[in-house]
Amino acid sequence: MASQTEKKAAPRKRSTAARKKTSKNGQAPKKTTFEVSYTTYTGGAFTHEALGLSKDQLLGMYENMLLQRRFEERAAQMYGKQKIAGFLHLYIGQEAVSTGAAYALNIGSDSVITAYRDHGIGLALGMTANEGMAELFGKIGGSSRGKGGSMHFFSKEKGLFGGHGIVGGHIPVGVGIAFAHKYKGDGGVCLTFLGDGAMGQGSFHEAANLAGLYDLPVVIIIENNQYAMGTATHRAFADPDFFKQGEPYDLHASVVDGMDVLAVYKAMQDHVAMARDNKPSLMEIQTYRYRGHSMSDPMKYRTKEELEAKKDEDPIIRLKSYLLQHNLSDNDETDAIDQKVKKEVLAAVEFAENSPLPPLETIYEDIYTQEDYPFIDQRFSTID
Amino acid sequence: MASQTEKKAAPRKRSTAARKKTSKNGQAPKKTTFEVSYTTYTGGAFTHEALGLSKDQLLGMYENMLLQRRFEERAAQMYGKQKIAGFLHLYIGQEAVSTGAAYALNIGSDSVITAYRDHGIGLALGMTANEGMAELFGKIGGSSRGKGGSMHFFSKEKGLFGGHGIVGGHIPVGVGIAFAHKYKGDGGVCLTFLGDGAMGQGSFHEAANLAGLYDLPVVIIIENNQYAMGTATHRAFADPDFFKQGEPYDLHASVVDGMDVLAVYKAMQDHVAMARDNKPSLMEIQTYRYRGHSMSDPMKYRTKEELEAKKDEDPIIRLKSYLLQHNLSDNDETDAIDQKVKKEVLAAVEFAENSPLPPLETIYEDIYTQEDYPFIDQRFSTID
Amino acid sequence: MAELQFREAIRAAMVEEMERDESIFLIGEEVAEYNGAYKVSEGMLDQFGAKRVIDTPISENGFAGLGIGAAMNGLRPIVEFMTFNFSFVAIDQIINNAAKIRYMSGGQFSFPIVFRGPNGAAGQLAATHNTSTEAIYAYFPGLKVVSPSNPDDAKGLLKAAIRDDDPVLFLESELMYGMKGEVSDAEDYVIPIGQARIAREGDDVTIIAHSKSYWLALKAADMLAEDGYHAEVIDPRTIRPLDMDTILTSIKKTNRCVIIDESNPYGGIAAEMAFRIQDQAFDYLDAPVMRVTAKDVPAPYAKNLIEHYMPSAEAAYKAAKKVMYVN
Amino acid sequence: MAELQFREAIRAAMVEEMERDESIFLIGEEVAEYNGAYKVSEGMLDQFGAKRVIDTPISENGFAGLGIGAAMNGLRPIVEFMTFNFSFVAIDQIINNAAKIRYMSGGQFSFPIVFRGPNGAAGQLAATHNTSTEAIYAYFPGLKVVSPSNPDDAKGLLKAAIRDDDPVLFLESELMYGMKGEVSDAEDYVIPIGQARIAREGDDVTIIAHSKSYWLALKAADMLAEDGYHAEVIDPRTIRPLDMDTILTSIKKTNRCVIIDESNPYGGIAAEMAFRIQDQAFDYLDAPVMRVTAKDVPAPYAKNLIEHYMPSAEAAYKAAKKVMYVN
Ligand SMILES: Cc1ncc(C[n+]2csc(CCOP(=O)(O)OP(=O)(O)O)c2C)c(N)n1
Ligand SMILES: Cc1ncc(C[n+]2csc(CCOP(=O)(O)OP(=O)(O)O)c2C)c(N)n1
Ligand SMILES: [Mg+2]
Ligand SMILES: [Mg+2]
Repeated sequence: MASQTEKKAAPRKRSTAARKKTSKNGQAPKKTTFEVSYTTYTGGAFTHEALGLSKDQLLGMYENMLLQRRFEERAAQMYGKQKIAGFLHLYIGQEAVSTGAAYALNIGSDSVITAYRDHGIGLALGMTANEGMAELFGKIGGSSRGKGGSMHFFSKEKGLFGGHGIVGGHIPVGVGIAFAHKYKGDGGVCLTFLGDGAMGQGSFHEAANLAGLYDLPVVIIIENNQYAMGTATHRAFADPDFFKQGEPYDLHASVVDGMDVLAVYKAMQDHVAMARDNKPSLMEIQTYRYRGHSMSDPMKYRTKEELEAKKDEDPIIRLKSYLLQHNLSDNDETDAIDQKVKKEVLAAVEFAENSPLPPLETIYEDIYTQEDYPFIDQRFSTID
Repeated sequence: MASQTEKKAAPRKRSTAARKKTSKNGQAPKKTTFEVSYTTYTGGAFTHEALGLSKDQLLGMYENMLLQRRFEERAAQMYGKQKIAGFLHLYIGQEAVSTGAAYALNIGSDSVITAYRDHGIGLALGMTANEGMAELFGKIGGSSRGKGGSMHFFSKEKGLFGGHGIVGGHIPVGVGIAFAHKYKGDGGVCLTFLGDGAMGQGSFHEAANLAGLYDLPVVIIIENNQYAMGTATHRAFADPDFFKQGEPYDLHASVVDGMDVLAVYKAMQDHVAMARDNKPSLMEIQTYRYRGHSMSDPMKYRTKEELEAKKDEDPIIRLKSYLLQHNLSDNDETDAIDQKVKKEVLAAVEFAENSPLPPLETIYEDIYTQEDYPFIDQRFSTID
Repeated sequence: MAELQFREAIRAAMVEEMERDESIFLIGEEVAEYNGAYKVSEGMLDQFGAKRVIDTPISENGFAGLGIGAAMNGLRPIVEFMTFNFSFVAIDQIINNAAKIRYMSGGQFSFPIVFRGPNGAAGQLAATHNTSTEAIYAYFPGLKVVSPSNPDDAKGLLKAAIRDDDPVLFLESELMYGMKGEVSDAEDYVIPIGQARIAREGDDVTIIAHSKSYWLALKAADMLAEDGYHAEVIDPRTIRPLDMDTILTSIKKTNRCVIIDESNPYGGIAAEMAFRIQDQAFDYLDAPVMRVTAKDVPAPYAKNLIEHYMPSAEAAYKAAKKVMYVN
Repeated sequence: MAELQFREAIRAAMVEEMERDESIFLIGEEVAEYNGAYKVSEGMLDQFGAKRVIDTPISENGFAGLGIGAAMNGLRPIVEFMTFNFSFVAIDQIINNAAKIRYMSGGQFSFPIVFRGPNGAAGQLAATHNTSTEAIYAYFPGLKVVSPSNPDDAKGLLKAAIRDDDPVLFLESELMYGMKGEVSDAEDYVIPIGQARIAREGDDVTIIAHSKSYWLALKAADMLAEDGYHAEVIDPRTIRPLDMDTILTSIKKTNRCVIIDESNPYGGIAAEMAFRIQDQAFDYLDAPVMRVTAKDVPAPYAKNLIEHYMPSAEAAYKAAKKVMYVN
C-alpha cells in the first residue's frame, strides 16, 4: 500500500494540499512520487517445518492434488468417448493453487467462488469424485443434479459458491459472500478466484473497490496462468503486472509462485489471516495450464518448448520430490496413494455411468423455491 | 509510471523471475517495492508569460468562463419559471476546467466527450448560447432539435460528442473516438471527461486498459468536484487518490488544481501533447461545484463554511484579479465583457422563447438514417 | 386506513420487514445519508444504522453482485437502483446470476433478494432515462417481476417480495412517489405475488394496465362510462408470473380487450398478454386484442414530444371503442 | 453458386466489404491471432493486418463502447461478441449509446456499426450460455436485428448490415457455423434488410421461423406434407424491422399460423409476431396463432433435458395440426 495513503475515514482535501505546495514550489509542474510495496512468495523458499506442516499433511496435499489430476485426465478421456459434452476446461497444472488454498481454510465455514475452471477447487475442498463425475456426465447423481455441467460445480456443504461461466461476473458475488460473513459475524472469509483474462472486466474494478471500501473479509486471487484462451496477458493488458491493481483500492497485494504448493499455502495463510481481520487483499498467483483452454484448442499461441519447460515445474512432481528429498516418504507410499486415487476416480466413472439421467420433470425444478410457480402453460402452445 | 515497468511488447516471465529471486533470497515472504510518479499542477504556479499567453487570450478565457457562468445562472432562473424541465445540472465553479481544456485543443479537429454536466464544455468549445438555451427549452432551434435537453449537448462541428446521462457509459466511447483519430491518422485527440463518481464504474477500468493497450490519443480526465450527488469521494472509494489509477494501465497521471485556469491550461497542453504522440494519460482535476447536484438538492452533505471557502477560489474572480494585478486589464474592460456576455445570454433566452416547439412528426426523425424505416404501425393499435 | 404517499408505503414495507428480520438490509446509491434520491428511504439510516442501510459507489454491477452473493450466503438484501435505467450495467448480474444460479446449482442456493427502484417513463429526461424494463426482465425464468400502481398494493406486495425466497424485481415510478392513497393498516399486510386485481367491473370491454398506465385505464373507463359502456379494469400488479386466470375470466365475459403499457411496443408485455389471450380465449374474442403503448421511438426531451410519445387515456378510450366497433 | 460453410459465408461478406472500404475493421476477442473462437475470421489477420483485425481483452463493455465511439468518428466497426451471451455486460453500450445517441443529438451522429456473433441455444453449455437475445434487442427502437438461417442469406444480409448506416445486430449460431449451403457468387451480393423470404409455398398453414428454428419448420412442413397438408414456410430473416406484409399476405391465404422460436416464451418475438398478426389479420384467422418455443426455464446441461428444453419439429408439426383442427 502507498506509504502516504491516508485512512479513508478522514475526508481528504488534496485540492487544498495541492495549492499549499505552491509556496514550497514556485517551479511547476512538479514531479511527485510515492512508493508501493507488495509481497513475493517465491517457489522453493518455504520448508514444511517453517510452515509447521506435518508429514501427513504433506501427503494429504499430495493426494489432494493427485485426485484433481487423475479426475481430469479421466474426464478428458470420457469427453473423447462423448460421455461428457459442452465445454470441459481442465485445471491440470494449477493444482497447487486449489490445494494450497483448501489447506488454509476452515472448510465448511469459509467460502470459495471461482470461474468455470472449477473441478480442481471443488475436489480440493472435498467434493466427491462421484458427484463431480456424475455432474460432468449430466446425471441426476451429479452435484447439480445434471443441470450445471463442468462450468458449474457448486457445494453448499463445502462452501463452494460456484463454478461460473460469465468471465468476471462472479467477482462481485464473491465480495457479497464476504459481506455476508462480516454482517453475520460468523468469522468466515471468502476466497474469490479469477483468471488473468477476467482482469479485463470492469466487474473486477467495482468489486475490488467495494471490498476495500467496506473492509470485507475477502481475498481476491488472480490465477495468472499466462493466457486467456489464446491471448497472452501482455497482449490484453496495458500492464500485465496484476499485483499493481491492489494499490488503487487499498488492498495489500502479493505475487505468488503457483507451481509450489508450499508457497501458495503460506501466501493463503497470510492473506486469510488479513481477511479474518477484515483486511481485504489481492493475490496474483503465477501458474500455468498444461492443457488447452478447453477440449478444442489447437494451442498455436504457445511453443512446445514453453510448455515443456513449465512441465518441469509440475506442482505434483515437485511435491513428490520434496517428500523424497526430505525423506518424508518413499515411492511405495506415494505409489499407494496413486493407486488409491486411481481407484477413486474409476469408481467415480462407474458411479456416473450408473447414475440415471435426470427425469424430464426435473426440468421445472430448482428454478423457484415456490413449489407451485405457474410456468407459462405450453399445454396448448407446445404439445408435450 | 512505475520505474520497473517493462514494455508490454515484451512478454514477461515474472513467474520465472519470481523463482530466480529465491537464490538471492532464502528468507521469504519478501517485501518488494516500486516507485510511482505523477505530476502536480498547482494553483498559482503558472504565469501567463511562462505559458506564452497574450493579454487577449487571457481576456478570451475570462469571457469564455463568464459566458458559461451567466448562461447557467440564467438557465437556473428559467428552470424556476418552468421554461426548462427534467434535470438541470449546473457546472458553476468548474469553468476553469472547460476553458483551460478548450484553449489547449484544435477545436474542429480534436474531440471531447463528457457526462451530463455539459453546458460548460459546450459553450467553451464554441457552441452558441442560442442553440444551447433553445435545447434546454426543448425547442426545434436547439442543438439537438429539442430531443436531448440539458444532459445531451452535442456539436459535431465543434467536436463535442456529448453530453451523456449514464454515469461511466461514455468513457469507452471516448476511447473509441480516439481510436478513430489514430486509425484515420488525422492527428486528432480526444479529451474524455468524467466525474469522480464515475470512477465507481467498471467502464473506466475497461476503457483505461484499452487506451493503454492500444496506445490511443486520449486524455482521461477526472473532474473531481469532491462529490457524486451527496456522496463525498472518501465515502465511495477505498482510496480517493484517483491519480493512482493511471499506473496499473501504464497511463501517466497528473493532479491539477482546477480552480486556476492557467494551471488547467498548462496541464491540458502537456497531456494533449502526450496524446498527439499516442501516449494516453490520466488527469485528476480537483475542482468544486458551487450549486447542488441538480435543481432539487438540499445540499445537507456539505457545510456552508466549506462552500464559502471554495467560493474564495472562484476561477473567474481569480482570473479577473490576475488580470488586474498584472495590469493586463482594468475594470472598464472587464465590465464591458460582462455586459457583452449578459447581452448574449439574454438574446439566447429570447431566441429560445421564439424558437418553435418541434413539430410532432419530428418524433420519428433522427432515429434511423434510413428514410423509410417502417416503425411499428400504430394506425390500428394506438390512435394518433 | 392511513393515507400514505407511494414512497411512504414502500418505506413502511421496508421498515416493518427490517424490524422483523435482522438479515434484511438496504443497499444502493444515496439510500443512507442522503435519505434516498427520491426520499424513499428517508430516516432509515437513523433507525437501522450504517450496517443495514448502506450507501454505495456508482457501481451497479458491483453492488447488485454484492447483494446476490450476500443472498447466497444467508442474507436478504434489498438492492435499490436509483432508477432501473441504470440496472442495464448490472443486468448480467440479475439475469445470469440471480435468475440462473439456483438452477445451475441444482437447487443448492436460493436468492431471497429484491431489486427495487423507479422504472419507466419519468418525464422530460430524454431517451436513456425513460426505459420500461418490464418485458426485458420478465423474459427470464428465475425472476419474478412486480409493478404496483398504488400505495396500498405497493406496501402489501413489497412485503411479500421481501419475504419471497426467490429474486423479485420491484418496479416503481418517480412520477408516482408523491401520489397519496389509502393503505391498509392491518397488522401484517401482505399481498401475494401473482394475483391481479379487478379494479372496476364491467362487461363491455376489458382494459388491462399496471403501474402508471393503470390510472389511464381508469380515466378511459370513465370516458367510456359517459358513453354508456362498462369497462372492466384489471391491474395485473405482478408481471411475472401473470395471473392469466383473472384475465381470461374477464375476457370470456367481455370478449374484448385493450392493454395499456407505457413500454415501447416491440415484444412488450402487452404483446405477451395478447398472445396468451388469443391463445387461450380465441373463441371468445370478438375483436383483436389492442395495445396502447409508447411510440416505437426513443423517448424525446421536448415537452410536446414526450407527451406525444406516451400512451394516453384518450388513445385507450378510442381503442376500446374500436374493439367494441362503435364510434 | 459456390458451396460454403455458414462461417465461410460470413467471412466472405466481411472480407469483400473490408476490401471495398478501408474504414471497416473487425474487433473482438480472439478474432485475430487465434483466427476466431469459432474460426469465422480465419485468415483475416493475415490479409488485413493488425490495424484492421484486432484482438481485445475480455472487456465487452469496453470494446463495444470503443466501436461505438469509432463509428461516431467516421469508421465502420464490426464488433464480434464471442457469443451474444456475453453481450449483456455490454448491453448498456448497445441500447443506450448505439441505439439512442443519434436521437439525443438530433441526428448529428450516425452509427454504422455491426455487432455480430453467435446467439441462442448452443447445446450442453447450461443456462448462461444458451440465451436467445432477439426479443431483448429488438425491443429497442434505433437498432436493427438480423438473424439468417443459411449461408446465402448470411452473406447477403451481412454485406447489407455492414453497409447500413444504422446499428445492426447480426445474430448467428455456433451450431450452424459448419452447415454448408449454396451461396450466390453474384458480383456484389447484397440482400436488403427487412425482407422476409418465402422458403416454401403452401396454403394450409403458415409456419414462421428464423435461424436454427427455420430448419425445424422445413422438417415440420415435410411431416405435414406426408399427411397431405401444404405448409407455407416463411423465414423473416430480419427481426427488426419485421416484414409484416409478407407474413400477412401468407396468413390471409392460409388463415393459420405457427411460429417456431427457440427463445424463452415470455415476450419473445413469437409473441410480437402473433400480436401483430391477430391485430392486423384478425378476421382471417381460423385458429389462434401458436408458438413453439423453448420451455419457460433456464437451459439445463444434461443431454436429455436440453433436448426436452428445445422446440422440436415434432412439436411444430403437432401445433400445425392443432391450428388446422385435425389429428
Ligand atoms: C463475459 C465473457 N466474455 C467472454 C467469455 C468467453 N470466454 C470463456 S473463458 C475465456 C478466457 C478466460 O481466461 P482467464 O480468465 O485467464 O481464465 P482461464 O481460462 O485461463 O482459466 C473467455 C474469453 C465468457 N465466458 N464471458
Ligand atoms: C449508471 C448510472 N448510475 C446512476 C446514475 C444517477 N446519477 C446521475 S449523476 C450521479 C452522480 C455522478 O457524480 P459525478 O460522476 O461525480 O459527477 P458530478 O455530478 O459531480 O459532475 C448519479 C449517481 C446514472 N445517471 N447512471
Ligand atoms: Mg488465464
Ligand atoms: Mg463529482
